[in-house]
Amino acid sequence: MQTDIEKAERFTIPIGPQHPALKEPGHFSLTVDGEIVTGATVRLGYAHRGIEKGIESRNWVQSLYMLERICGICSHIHATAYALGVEALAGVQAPPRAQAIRELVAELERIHSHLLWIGVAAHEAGFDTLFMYSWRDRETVMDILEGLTGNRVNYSANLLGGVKIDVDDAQRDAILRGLDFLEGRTRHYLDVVTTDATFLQRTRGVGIMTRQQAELLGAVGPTARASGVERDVRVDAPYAAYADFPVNLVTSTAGDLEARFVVRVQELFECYRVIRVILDHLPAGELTARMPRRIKEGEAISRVEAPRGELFYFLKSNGTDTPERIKVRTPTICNLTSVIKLAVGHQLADVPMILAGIDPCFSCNDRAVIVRRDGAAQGWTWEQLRQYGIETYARRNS
Amino acid sequence: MNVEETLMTASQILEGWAWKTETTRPAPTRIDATLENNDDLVPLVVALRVKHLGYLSAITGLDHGPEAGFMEALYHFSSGPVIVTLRLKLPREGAVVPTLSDIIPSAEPFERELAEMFGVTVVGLRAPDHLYLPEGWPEGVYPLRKDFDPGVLGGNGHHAEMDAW
Amino acid sequence: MLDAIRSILALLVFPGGLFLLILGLLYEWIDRKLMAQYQNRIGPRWFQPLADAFKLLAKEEIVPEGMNPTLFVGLPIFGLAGCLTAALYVPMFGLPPAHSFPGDLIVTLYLLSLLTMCMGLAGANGLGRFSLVGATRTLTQLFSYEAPFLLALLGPALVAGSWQISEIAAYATPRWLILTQPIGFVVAVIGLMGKLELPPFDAPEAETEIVAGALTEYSGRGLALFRLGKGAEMVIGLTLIAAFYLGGVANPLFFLLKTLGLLLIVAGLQSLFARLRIDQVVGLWWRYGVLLVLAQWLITIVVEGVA
Amino acid sequence: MIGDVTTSLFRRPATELYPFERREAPERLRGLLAWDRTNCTGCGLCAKDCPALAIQMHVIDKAAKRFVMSYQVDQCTFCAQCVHSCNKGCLSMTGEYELAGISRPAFRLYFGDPADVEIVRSGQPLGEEIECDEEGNPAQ
Repeated sequence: MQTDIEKAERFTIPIGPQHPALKEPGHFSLTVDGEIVTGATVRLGYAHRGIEKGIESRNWVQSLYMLERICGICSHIHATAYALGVEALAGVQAPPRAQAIRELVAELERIHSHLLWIGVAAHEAGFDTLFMYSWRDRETVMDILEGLTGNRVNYSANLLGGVKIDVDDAQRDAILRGLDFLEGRTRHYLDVVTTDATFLQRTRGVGIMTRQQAELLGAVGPTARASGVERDVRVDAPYAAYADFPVNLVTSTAGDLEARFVVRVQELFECYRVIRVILDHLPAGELTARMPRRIKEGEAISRVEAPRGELFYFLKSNGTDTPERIKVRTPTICNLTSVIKLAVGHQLADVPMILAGIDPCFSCNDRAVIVRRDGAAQGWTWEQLRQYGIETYARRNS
Repeated sequence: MNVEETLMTASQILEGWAWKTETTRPAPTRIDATLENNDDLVPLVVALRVKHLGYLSAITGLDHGPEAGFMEALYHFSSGPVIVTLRLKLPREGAVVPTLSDIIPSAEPFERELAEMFGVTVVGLRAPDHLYLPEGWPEGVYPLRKDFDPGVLGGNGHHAEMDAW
Repeated sequence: MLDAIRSILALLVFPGGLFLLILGLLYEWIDRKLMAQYQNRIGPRWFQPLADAFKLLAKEEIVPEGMNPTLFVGLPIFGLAGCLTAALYVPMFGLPPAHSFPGDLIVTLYLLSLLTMCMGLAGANGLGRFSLVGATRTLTQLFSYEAPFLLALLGPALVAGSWQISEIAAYATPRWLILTQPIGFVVAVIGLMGKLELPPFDAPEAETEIVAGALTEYSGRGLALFRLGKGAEMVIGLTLIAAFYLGGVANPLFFLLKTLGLLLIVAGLQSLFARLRIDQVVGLWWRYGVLLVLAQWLITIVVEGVA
Repeated sequence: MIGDVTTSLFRRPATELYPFERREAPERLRGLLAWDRTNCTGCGLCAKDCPALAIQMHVIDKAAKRFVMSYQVDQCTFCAQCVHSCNKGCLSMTGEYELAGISRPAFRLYFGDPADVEIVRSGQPLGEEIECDEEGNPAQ
């Protein structure tokens, strides 16, 4: 029960939907007492694009590209999850070389994602130099991906039943060269995030999530692994070529922001290792298997490990060339629950860091519904806005 | 627990206990269990938790359309490679499910999504307001149902405008 | 009559006024360019700060609801005026100060703080949450670095035996006090960074938490004036430290060399550290800053006594 | 970090001043679409699979193999699905990537015989669409 005075004294700081700390729109409402956060709520949906609904009017092939565009950073992993699911539905197995290339691109993408995250998190901590350096080095892996797949962001490496691209010797050399450079830089970043005094002040002991909390709150991916939860789909339920080219689990028990940095940076080393193994033992053979245009009736579940954690796809086919229902559960929605709980009791200054610590991806989250911005459902039409502008100025000038 | 043991425990819980379920095995590592009585959901989930059988991966809403006349809510629990799916059959009008968020806090966003996208009332949800849909979204319009008509939103489609340009 | 004209010229053209504003913009550009270079970027072109200032001056100024309009318009002017007045007592561009009287060091430092005070008040003058939090932080930070910074600049005054800037500068000209008072120099440089709210002391305007801090609600002219004031403050601060610790700024060449050298160090420090939280800033200054300066004083006094 | 920062002081910035400095596009870059109509059967699989609906296949005369392909550049997502959907190898992606423009009509490209393109542009009635099997061979 709150008295009126208590209500009046509550000071609410809105973070988002437009806020420099958020590169994507989400709305967090923080109640603060001085600099200490006493409550937090979240509201999503500012980046809804109606993808799940949109799939219902596209064929299986077109859906691949629609789903790939759920997220700009982990585009390949979305396409992989979908392609694996459709292949399971159709009873088609992609050739081993294709599976290995899928894993290769997925790990390159993970490098890209983690380097990007280091930069974003450093920026939230006000450490712009680290931000600039890590994004500069990220260019290397983006160049690799561009050379390999032909595009820098939405790689479109997947086809239903295989992959589009092959790895030849020139590509192999380019990747290995890039990895050598990145490995040296990553060692440097590991050094920075574990020894830089000002940075540690912002990360060590901040936002601690214990193992029990992580399990209870349903955290996934590096966020959970930094709290000692041994959960990684690549290890638990190997998909694509992960059974042939396994990765090692990276965990930490500290559970604070520093641990989340360390886990992600050490995962980078794991990426470099497994990419080198794949390149050395790439299976020979075809790149694609034949895929029917109509997928037989059935349901399939496809789980993969995106850079941010477990990505869950549920697919249902009704025997036509159009999916009946595709459900996408992205890792960020699991981790966001943890942020809300963790923020309470911290300094306001730590909230952007804690938020960044889970590597949130709002466009991943928001995907389910058609909302036209010019519709009556939300916002104004251009004409209304123009009219409003005219009236406002007329009022002011009179 | 290895895969075999997990599957065994799961079938025991689903088939051998007090509730009635209909289980199928759509894939080697998957168990689908359709609950005959939706009130069994909470005790069944508690049983799964007690036996440490996985974590809640997702809740899928599934509308079978006006002809079939029913919807489904699918609760996916993952444990290693094993996925146990609890299926609830729901009517298209007045569907009610109990909340899991008291047992599993992470169920909250999934349940809110289920509620606003399919019009399923989740009893006991602490924050039943919209998570994704905008303020002022029309009452009783559930976008992921098969018979959803985007026209109710009154959008005039900006494509016509763009083509003129 | 002639005297009055000279005074007005001094205030409006040189060393205060126009000259200082342009020099401030120039130094702001150099600082940004150096930061960019340290971060392996290209950085802005030379006229960027000037273009920003012109753009802001030309823009409509929006007075948000709930603000006191007089204060809203008056505070930036007041702050900038403080900065320009402070320039009169400083050996700007290697030339002797336009005005000078015993104890003008204290007056100059307080005139400089006026800008920060005005920014804090400007943030507190309104309902914007980000500005309020920013204002609290600005003023908190002011009270934490002010004492050590002042004490660090009084170190040279102590050995010079005067609190008059021109006399201290004259005393320090052949002597590089950085050699005898290294701790004081370090505290003064870092104190200046705190005063200018440069990283890692930019918690009051931490964009990832509170958008632009106290100045969030400002647009147009007010923002331009505050930014010009910041630039002027930077030039004056650098001049003071160069004059006191780096062997004086007896001619324009030395002035440029020494202040730019200092700026190189300041930019380097900016790019080296992550932002400190406001509680960490306060802790840093009161726990270490003040103690270090006092230790420096003790050493100076003892050495002076022995000599 | 100190080492990094000081060496950066003497290094060339990593940023490139496009368009003054142009990087060479990688060999596999997926740029503007190109159509080679010698083998085209007009099956329209490319149009069917295009996720962005950027391709339309206009059949003018089935027997004489007179086809026009229209391609909306600003809708294309450069995913290269059409290249892989085409069983006859008619489509390829070029390295042309500087595609910005200021008017929408300029983004509509027609591939085909100039006389046929004129027919499509003028909006004259066209021949019927071709029914084909999954291989892209016209059904008999």
